[in-house]
Amino acid sequence: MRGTNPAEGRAGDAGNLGGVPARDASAALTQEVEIDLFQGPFDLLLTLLLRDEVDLLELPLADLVEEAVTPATDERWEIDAASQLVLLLAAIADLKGRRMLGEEVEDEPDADALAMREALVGRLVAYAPFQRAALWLADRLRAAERPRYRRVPPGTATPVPVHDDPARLSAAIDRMVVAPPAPSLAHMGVVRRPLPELLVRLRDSLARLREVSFDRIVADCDRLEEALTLLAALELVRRGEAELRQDVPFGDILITGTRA
Amino acid sequence: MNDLARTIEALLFIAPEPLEVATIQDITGEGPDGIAGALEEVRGRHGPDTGLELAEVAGGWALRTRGDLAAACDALRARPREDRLSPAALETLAVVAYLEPVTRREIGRLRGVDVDSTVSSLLDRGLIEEADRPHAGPTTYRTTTAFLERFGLARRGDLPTLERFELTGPEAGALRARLEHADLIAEAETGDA
Amino acid sequence: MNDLARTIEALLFIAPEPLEVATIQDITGEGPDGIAGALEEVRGRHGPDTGLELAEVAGGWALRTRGDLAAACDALRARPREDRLSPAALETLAVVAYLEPVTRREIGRLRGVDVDSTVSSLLDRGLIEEADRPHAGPTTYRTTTAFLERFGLARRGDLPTLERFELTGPEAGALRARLEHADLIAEAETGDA
Repeated sequence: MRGTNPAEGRAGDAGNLGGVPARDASAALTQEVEIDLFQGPFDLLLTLLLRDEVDLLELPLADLVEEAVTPATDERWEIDAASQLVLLLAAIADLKGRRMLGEEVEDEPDADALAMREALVGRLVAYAPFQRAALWLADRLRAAERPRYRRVPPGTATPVPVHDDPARLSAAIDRMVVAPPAPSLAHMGVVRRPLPELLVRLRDSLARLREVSFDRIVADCDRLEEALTLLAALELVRRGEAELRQDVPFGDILITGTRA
Repeated sequence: MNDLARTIEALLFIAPEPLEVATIQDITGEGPDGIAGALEEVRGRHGPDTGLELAEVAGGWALRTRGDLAAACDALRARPREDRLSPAALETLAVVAYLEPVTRREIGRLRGVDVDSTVSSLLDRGLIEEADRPHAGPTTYRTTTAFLERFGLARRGDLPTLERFELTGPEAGALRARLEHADLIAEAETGDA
Repeated sequence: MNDLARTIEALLFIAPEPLEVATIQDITGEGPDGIAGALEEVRGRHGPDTGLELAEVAGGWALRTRGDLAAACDALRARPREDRLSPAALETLAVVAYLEPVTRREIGRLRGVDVDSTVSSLLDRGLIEEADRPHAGPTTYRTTTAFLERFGLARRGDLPTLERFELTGPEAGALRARLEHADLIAEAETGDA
């Protein structure tokens, strides 16, 4: 154990087994921990976590557990202290788990929600000029609706046939039917697609269809690709771009885009 | 000019035919004397040194261009009316010309977009028309005589050959199949159906 | 008025749509400078105390009645039915007008909603149209001459700069604050989700 236990001397007799000083319940809370994100007593870490001053999602849970439960060579576990510590760690794990699943745990929005809000602000700020331009257009429309134009009565203008070049017709239809490129065989033999590519593919599908069946998109994938596609879908959920729905256990997963 | 004269001038300007004093009375609520005075004012504003004149024609009053400017007016009228075909209209017209008779749906599938407004505008301009329906299927469209005139074509189907397909007019069925195939591929590729 | 100005006035009077300077050049054989001067003369003759005005609309010049006389004009000639544009339609038009040529997807991304039906209705009304397709890319849209006419714009791009409409720092701040507020309310409402 790298941390020192300032409460060591206060250890009670109740759990004192075999003459080695044991840690009591309060000792578990004041125990120093040293992990990437934080260095200090365990109870301070808890307070910071609850106030969201330390990002729970960033918290290396495994490191924390290791730090907290690896006993110093000269210490034995006092049963109450140990169970309280386990309870605390379990609570933190539960909290983190729920955060990762996007559940609201407290009133404070999590980092993802804040990022989404910031993105929304950005979008609204970018769009605001067009909304104002629309108001300007509406004003303009009201003003322009007033004057009246003279319409030459039919028959006064001699109809003159317009001449057009028939080559424009063939050019027009030609434009529509650009010969499709020869099918590419580049993907043959490539076993897996990189995650970014799957992300792009999934996004494109969502932009087109709003709702995509997972079974359908992985229909021609091997297991590895299927797993990667699921990861890509989860990544989109994490970024707030999609939602997953599975109506029946082990049934098809429907991926719905959350962006219009 | 007073407001009555201004109003009468505006009415004369937009009237499709000579304007009767009774009509002016109805609209302005003014008596014949007031109207006569206002008409004099309008006449005064459009004197021989201007391009217009007020004339009493067929029991009514009309603003018209002055006689000495007839040549320029005729030159404007003799000009082909500006009737630019938008790219969308041209593509739609091309589809109808090569594949007629063709339904809206078929045109839409080929163009990959909704074509209702384009088809309507081509119908309005008289470049396409509804073809006879043999049985109660969906409406099909074909090009009109006005279309043939406009493009200087001798008869229906007398269209430029499509180099890309090495096809001539009568083989439109094969072309149709290939077009639809190309369309589906394009759809799958761009994902912008 | 000199003969050129008189001729141009007569042409403006009979033209069925805004008259382009190029057309006037063709007919009169006059250069752009002379035509610009003559147009000024025509404009001067139809001042605010008359029933008419000269306006630059949709890339051309048009004589038209003054706005304050609209009621009398409508009493004479039934107006085409009112065609109200929804805020969504106006915003979409604004996006197209400023960014043309622009794809549906780009419009949708900016507006943050699906724009298919709005775009279709603007197409149907002839206010936007498909722009030329570069080559098998997605369809892009641009505003039409009808749009310019309807909004009384002299030409494409005759719009205030978009910068003029941008939010100021404090306005963007207020927007952010409103959104945070809305966020908290939504959270309070959903409760212990």
